[in-house]
Amino acid sequence: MSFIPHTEDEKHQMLAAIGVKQIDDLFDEVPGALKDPDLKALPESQPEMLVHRNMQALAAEDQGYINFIGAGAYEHFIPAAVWDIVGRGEFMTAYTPYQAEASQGTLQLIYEYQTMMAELTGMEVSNASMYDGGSALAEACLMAVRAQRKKAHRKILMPGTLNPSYAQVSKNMTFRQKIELVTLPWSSEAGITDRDQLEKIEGGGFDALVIAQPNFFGQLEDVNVLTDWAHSQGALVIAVVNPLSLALLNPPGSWGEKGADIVVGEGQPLGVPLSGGGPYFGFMCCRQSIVRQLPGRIVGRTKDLNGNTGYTLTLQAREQHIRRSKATSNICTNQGLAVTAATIYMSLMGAQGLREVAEASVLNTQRVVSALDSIGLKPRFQGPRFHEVVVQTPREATGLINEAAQHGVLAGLSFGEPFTQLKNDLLLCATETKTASDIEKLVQVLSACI
Amino acid sequence: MSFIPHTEDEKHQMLAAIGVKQIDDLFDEVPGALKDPDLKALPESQPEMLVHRNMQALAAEDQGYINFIGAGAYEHFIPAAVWDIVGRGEFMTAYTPYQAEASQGTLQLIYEYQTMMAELTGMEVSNASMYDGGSALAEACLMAVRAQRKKAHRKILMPGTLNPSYAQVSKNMTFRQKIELVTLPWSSEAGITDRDQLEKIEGGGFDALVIAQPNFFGQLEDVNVLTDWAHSQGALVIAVVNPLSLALLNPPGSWGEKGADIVVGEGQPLGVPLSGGGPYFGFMCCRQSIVRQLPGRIVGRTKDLNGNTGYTLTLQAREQHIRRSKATSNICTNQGLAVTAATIYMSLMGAQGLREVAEASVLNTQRVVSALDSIGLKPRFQGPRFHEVVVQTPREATGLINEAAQHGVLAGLSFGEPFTQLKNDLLLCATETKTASDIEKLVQVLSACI
Amino acid sequence: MLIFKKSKKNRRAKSLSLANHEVFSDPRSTLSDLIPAAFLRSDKPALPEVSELQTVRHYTRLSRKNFSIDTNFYPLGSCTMKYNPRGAHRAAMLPGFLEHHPLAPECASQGLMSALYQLQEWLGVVTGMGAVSLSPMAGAQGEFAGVAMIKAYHDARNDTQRTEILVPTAAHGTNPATAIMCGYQVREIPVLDSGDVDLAALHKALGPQTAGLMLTNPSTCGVFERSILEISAAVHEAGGLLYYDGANLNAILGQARPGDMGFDVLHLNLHKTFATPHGGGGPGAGPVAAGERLAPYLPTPRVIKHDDGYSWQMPNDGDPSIGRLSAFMGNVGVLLRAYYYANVLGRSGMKQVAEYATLNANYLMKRLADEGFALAYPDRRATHEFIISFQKEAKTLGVTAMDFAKRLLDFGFHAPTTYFPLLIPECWLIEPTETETLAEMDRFVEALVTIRKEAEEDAEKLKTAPHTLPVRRLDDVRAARELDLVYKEHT
Amino acid sequence: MLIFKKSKKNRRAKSLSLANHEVFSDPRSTLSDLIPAAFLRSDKPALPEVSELQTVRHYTRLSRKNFSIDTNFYPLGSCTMKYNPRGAHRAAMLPGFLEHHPLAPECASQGLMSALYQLQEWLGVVTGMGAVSLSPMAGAQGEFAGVAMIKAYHDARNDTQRTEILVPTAAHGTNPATAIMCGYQVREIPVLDSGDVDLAALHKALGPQTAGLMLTNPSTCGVFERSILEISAAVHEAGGLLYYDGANLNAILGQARPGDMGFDVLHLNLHKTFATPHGGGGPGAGPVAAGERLAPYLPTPRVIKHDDGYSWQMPNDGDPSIGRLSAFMGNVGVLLRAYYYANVLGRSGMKQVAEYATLNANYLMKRLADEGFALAYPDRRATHEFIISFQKEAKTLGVTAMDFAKRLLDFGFHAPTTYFPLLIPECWLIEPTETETLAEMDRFVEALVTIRKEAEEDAEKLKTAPHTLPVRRLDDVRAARELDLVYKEHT
Ligand SMILES: Cc1ncc(COP(=O)(O)O)c(C=O)c1O
Ligand SMILES: Cc1ncc(COP(=O)(O)O)c(C=O)c1O
Repeated sequence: MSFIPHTEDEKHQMLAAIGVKQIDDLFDEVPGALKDPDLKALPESQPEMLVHRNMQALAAEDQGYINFIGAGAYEHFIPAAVWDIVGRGEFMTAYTPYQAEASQGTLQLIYEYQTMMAELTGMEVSNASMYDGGSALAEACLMAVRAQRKKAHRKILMPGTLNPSYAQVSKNMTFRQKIELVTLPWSSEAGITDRDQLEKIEGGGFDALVIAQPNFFGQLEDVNVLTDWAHSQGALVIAVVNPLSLALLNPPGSWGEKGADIVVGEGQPLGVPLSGGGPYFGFMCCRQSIVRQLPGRIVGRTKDLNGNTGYTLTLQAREQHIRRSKATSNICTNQGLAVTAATIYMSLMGAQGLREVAEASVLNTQRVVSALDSIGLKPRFQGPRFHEVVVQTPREATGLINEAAQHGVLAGLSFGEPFTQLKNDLLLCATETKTASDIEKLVQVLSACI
Repeated sequence: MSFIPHTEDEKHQMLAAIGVKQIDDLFDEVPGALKDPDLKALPESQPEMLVHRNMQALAAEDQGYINFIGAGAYEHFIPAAVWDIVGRGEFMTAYTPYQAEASQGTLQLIYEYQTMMAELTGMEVSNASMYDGGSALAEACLMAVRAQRKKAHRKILMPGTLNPSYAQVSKNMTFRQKIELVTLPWSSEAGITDRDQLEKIEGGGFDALVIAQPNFFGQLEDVNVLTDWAHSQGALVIAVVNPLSLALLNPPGSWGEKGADIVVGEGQPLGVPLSGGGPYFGFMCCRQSIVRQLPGRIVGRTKDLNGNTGYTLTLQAREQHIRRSKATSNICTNQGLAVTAATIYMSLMGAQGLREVAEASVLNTQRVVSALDSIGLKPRFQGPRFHEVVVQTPREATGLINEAAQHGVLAGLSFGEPFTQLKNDLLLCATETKTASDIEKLVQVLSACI
Repeated sequence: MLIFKKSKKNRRAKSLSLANHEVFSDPRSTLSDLIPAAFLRSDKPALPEVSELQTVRHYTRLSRKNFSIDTNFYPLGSCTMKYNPRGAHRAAMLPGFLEHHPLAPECASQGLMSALYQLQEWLGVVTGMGAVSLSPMAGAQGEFAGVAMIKAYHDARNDTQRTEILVPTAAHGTNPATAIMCGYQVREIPVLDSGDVDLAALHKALGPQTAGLMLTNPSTCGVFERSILEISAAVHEAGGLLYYDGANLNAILGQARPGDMGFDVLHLNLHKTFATPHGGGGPGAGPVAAGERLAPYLPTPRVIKHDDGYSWQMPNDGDPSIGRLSAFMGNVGVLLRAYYYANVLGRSGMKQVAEYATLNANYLMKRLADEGFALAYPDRRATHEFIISFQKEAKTLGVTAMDFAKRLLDFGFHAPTTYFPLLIPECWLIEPTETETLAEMDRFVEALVTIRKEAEEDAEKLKTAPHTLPVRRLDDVRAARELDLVYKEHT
Repeated sequence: MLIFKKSKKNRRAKSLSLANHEVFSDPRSTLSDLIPAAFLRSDKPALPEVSELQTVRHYTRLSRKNFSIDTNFYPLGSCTMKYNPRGAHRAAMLPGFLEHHPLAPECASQGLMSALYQLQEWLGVVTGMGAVSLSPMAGAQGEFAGVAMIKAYHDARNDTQRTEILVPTAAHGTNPATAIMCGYQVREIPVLDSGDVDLAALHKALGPQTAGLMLTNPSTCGVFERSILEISAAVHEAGGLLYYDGANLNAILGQARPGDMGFDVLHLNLHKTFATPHGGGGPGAGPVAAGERLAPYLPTPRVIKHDDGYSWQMPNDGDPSIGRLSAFMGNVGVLLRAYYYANVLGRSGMKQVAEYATLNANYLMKRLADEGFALAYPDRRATHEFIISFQKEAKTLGVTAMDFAKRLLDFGFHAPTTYFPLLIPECWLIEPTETETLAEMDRFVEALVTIRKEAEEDAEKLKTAPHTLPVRRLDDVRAARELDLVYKEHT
């Protein structure tokens, strides 16, 4: 009866009104063979006090590390105002805004979010979110093939410098539709896509080129050249970007001559806590000309009966609840509350605030580079980078990381497939949250463990 | 400029509208000698990120102890819903509800609170709160003297078993009005007021008798006898109670033949966190016949222009902003937000929920008694008690407590003035939050330290 | 007013400024040393330039324009808008969870992983399935996982002729859309007037081309699929597999299990059945559970228990798993809320969820029927939800189900799901959930009776509703025709 | 609807039930063994019996009936309704602070005590005072402490003829009420038409019976007391001491210090100047600061710093301290918010508070004057607030300051303080605070202009306002006459 309000009296009153004796009678259409399943392995009911205490203990178990891992999820300071407002019942406990007139709060917020994301990425339109950065990229691949219509080759070029999880998700979500993802070679000196190898694949035959900026190593790709080359091949350009980086870096809408066509990425750096991996949100922006191929919810501004401005879900003919098997995607529930957080975060920070966070992260990561250099650990790649760096160590990285954790430091990520040649390397990230003494601690722990 | 929205442009626009050159010109009525004070010792401005991190460190420094201290402030479990709602901007950032029509949320809540407190205490009316339990008692003494009008003797009997801080506050807040507080003797065997000594003071000559239930030692006083005796002497009865205990114990309104006249106490146990000592709230209830002597805000139900129900501050002619030097008290700002928490807490818990918390606390304290008995530490007083107990130890208690703290246990409170005869004793409390293993830890630490 | 209209050039929340961050005072490196100008952006994105108070006030006020469970009865069919415990929110927002990096080494993740493992186990028990993966982020991604697993199973057996997924006509749109995303064709199976699937049509449709059937039970018609055992036998007979869309699990939680019905794989919508907040659109969590045959194909990552703790099962090239569907570990914060909920409910609480959700729906159905509203399936029990139709009112009074819905908003109730399932004209799908009181439902009935009287006396009042909300009826056609998706006037 | 009307016998939030608490399963002791029946209550108090959702929905909806800083411009004079930083709230609600027992031994309290000590020091600096006690819980308790200290000082010198406290006629009600509570008589000093205290009258009033003077500066008339140095010299000359009511400190924070003006003791309202939330009535915090003469009398507890940490200064019998005024350490949660605020602002931020509060008030005053509203002190600078009077409108149009105030609510603005100070007829005391924007103030002026036009054209509209709030104008007379303070129908 944990959250059930009924008193015994009310129950009887209701059963009488219905005309049955007991609740079980209401299940008389369920075949008897199915009834009374064995649920012994379920737990006993516990009051809030005990459950909270137990979860406190679990949370505490994993707490207290100084974190230098990035790799797609980034520790940033989140002003208190963000989640205080996100946690308001009116935002948190509303459903998807199907009844627009009773959902103007969420709808206007999403319209503002779409505007902010369009601004950040330099694109014309944005949807209301995808599940995460990885699945947004997969959807972008599907979208690019749709956008090429009759001309589609069902082939997409993926950079070898892409986050391998993103590559896996993209493959797992597209191959059944007979779409081929081709991995581009990268320069093992520069840690970026190898421009010289592009010639070999020239002559078209693919629908889109994916460009990750910064790439998985934290290095900056030559996005202008790549964009123009892809467009010259009749392909679309799908940008995968860290939205925070766009406070500093050239936005995809301005890459090369014509800019990227679709932009996706992980929205987590914009005010969403690490939270063990989610809920985050994927963002997805594109040119207006292909907006009808965009998956997910989209909010539009319109007028009400009195001619006043209001907001509503629009272009629903793209979506599964209207178009069913012809929809642009099967997505229904998205990551709305994380978008709420991101919108409030961007409003609080403004362009200048985001820029400072991005810049402090770049500089902090450079401090890590310099500090590790002093104990003989060198970056694997030169060239400009954002706020991550690949550092070479004399030891197999997985073991090193586990040992460092014993000393209270999460010393970055080790590389697995397809980067086995980097098995001694660490992928490190130092955001604006790291102090000089945090970095000192990292150096001290690593120098003890290597 | 931390929270100031002005841009430089706006500042200049405003200065021009006013007709001055610079902000400093607006201070031209301030004598020059006062200007530019030396503020070197103030800190430098810091961003939210750093201040939060520093305060996290301070909070963590004092964290992680298992607490067995009570003595007027009690650790209870507070359901998450309470402070989630209390923290809503509409409750938290409103002022005293002077504009009733724009404050119906706060006003109706206070009316509900007054009703709940009247129910709990068995009294007819309640105010909207005082600062805390101690100052509420002081105000009750002043009120009793006012209520006695011409007959007043300006003398109040205080039990010797009262929380000594309450006794101090009462004295400190009343003696300048020439009110005498007389301390009653208590039985050093029973730890309650010594009924046999009452005869000696018979014959009237005092305005009120204060009765603390449970008393400072956690013991239950013979409230019916005391109440009837006081009334027989023409005195009023001021009850000082733990509101949580009233889910179990006979409410002051039912003490003796006629019940207490004024009831005060510390509201903290009703959903307010320990928070180092505040903000808590004092509650104050009384008979309707003396409501015009009650200090503090009071909310009444009334009608609006359309005949609909609404709520408003009432009987304001008692208050300082109307009556100035003739007011019942100087109190203005009270402890509204803590009252908001208490109201939501009582609504969530209901009488049954409160009863369970109270009962679990009584039983848990008894577990402490039994467990300590097993290592030879005996309670000083027999007789029924609520959720606190005085335990005798072979060692000076202050040192014992400090040593126990080194082992992560806050092993109760030591006694100072006026209870120097109890200097080896501990005042211990185990609320519903304590588990068997917490109590085991207490026993283990104490047995190691004594 | 849009936040952009409150902007002023160079305004900002100064207390968030990092201009004095120690890192900026290190003379050894500046941004321009590290990143050449060619990579940098030349303009400043036109984000809002507002103070902290402006942001707080703007979004606080915006929030007040929403209906929500915390403020309104919200009987949105198929969405299970029950109370979202505040305790779950607090527990999931504990700093130790919030600060947890998803790629932290396992040795620094045992607390979190033990909660997730426990949840996996419990979801397996309550669905009657052997194995669970928590990673899908919502129902639709769970569906994708499940159908992909079915495909992987057939493919592994080289049974490649199976190109068709069957779905009932009443199915939720995500079902056919998912089948297509997995490379299947969709064949629709009609639903009888009784609300049950047309068994004859099903038998006819089944064949060697059948990869599987997707079914919701109770169905989206708000009735229990009585022939479920026959259906599953027939599909299995034909070599197909059965997918259970768990959106309606609230109706049978602890009472009957999809695994026992013969389903091979399913998803749960934890944001429905396990009371995690829907957040104005999301996030959700759509764990998939599978029986023996499909368990090896479950998506990763999953938590595995060893003697000495927990570890992540990660996708490997040789594995039969369909691999990962998102970059990390799923919507962990949502999963933690569900874990909290499962702990508070326990076995007995879960059973009661279905009992009282069903009691409420049947009571409300009876009351509305007594008041003369037309039930779609008058001879059937309601499950946790039921359908009424305004076809009569639409014909005789010219007011549609949508008009009724919009007017209902004026009474402070969120409207039920309208026009779904599509096969019932002018319908409402009504789901009160178990956390609403008798009194609230009685008030709902009263409101509907009042509105119908209004419809009879002054139909315009409904057609132009709502009247008391922040906006009047919105022009959806205009929204789609004169696309305005991004505010531009401020740049 | 009252929460009690939503009650149903035996309903409750079951997830909070402790019925299975381990302690109840211990057969060795039951309640009846421990507490005889005579001590127990026989009835059950009629608290609400509602579900968790009912509580959450009820109070969430109630909250929405309030105006607040987070939702509305709230220019309530003398109350400094500026933005209350959410960061301060989060920091003060850190578990380590919330779980801290006030009587924890000092060795387990050093973190908290270091914050409090720091705050004591900073408040001393910014007020120009030597010593600070944080314990008073609001302004009025600070006043009590201060006047009690004055009394203690005179008493200690056996200067017992001093029986009078002087307060200006414009003073806040707490000033005279406090003096009485401390056993003094009150003598009022008139205020000149210029807004300054009548120096001649003051001189006349001063004498050997003078214990002290209580003064607010800037005064409650919204102007700076220009003769403050003469005043303090005169009072000191007469052997009296000066109390500074810090309610208006926001106007001069970091610009001028009460200590330098000659005040001997003061309180700060941290819930005003230091931006801690006012909570619909409280809590506040009213630290007292004292100069050399009065420092020994400060109330306890205070934090003292030693070489090896912090300790509490507790009241002892022999001490000159006026002792404790509450059972514990003051409103620590409020103090922590103020500590946060002081840290974020720093020296420069504190100075800017006064600068921009003053800029906003003078701008708004100028705009209103230009629009033809009557200023109480047209020849004076506004401080952080200023007064306008509707005397003209009341005479010519029959609409009072209260009517204007109620109508203003319909425009989404909280009304300024009305009818205070009492000596200015039909007045508003307007305090915009430094955290409001130019645009917000311009909208406020626009609204007032519109309302005055309404007053000219249709006075009834004002007299029956508000029109758009949850209730219409409330009957205060009825409230006081037909006292209804407690709901009884439910029992
Ligand atoms: C029957 C049914 N199936 C599937 C879904 C899709 O679930 P989700 O929105 O979590 O992706 C829904 C959601 O409304 C549903 O009602
Ligand atoms: C001038 C003045 N003095 C004193 C006070 C009393 O302060 P508090 O309400 O904090 O007790 C106030 C509060 O409004 C005030 O404005």
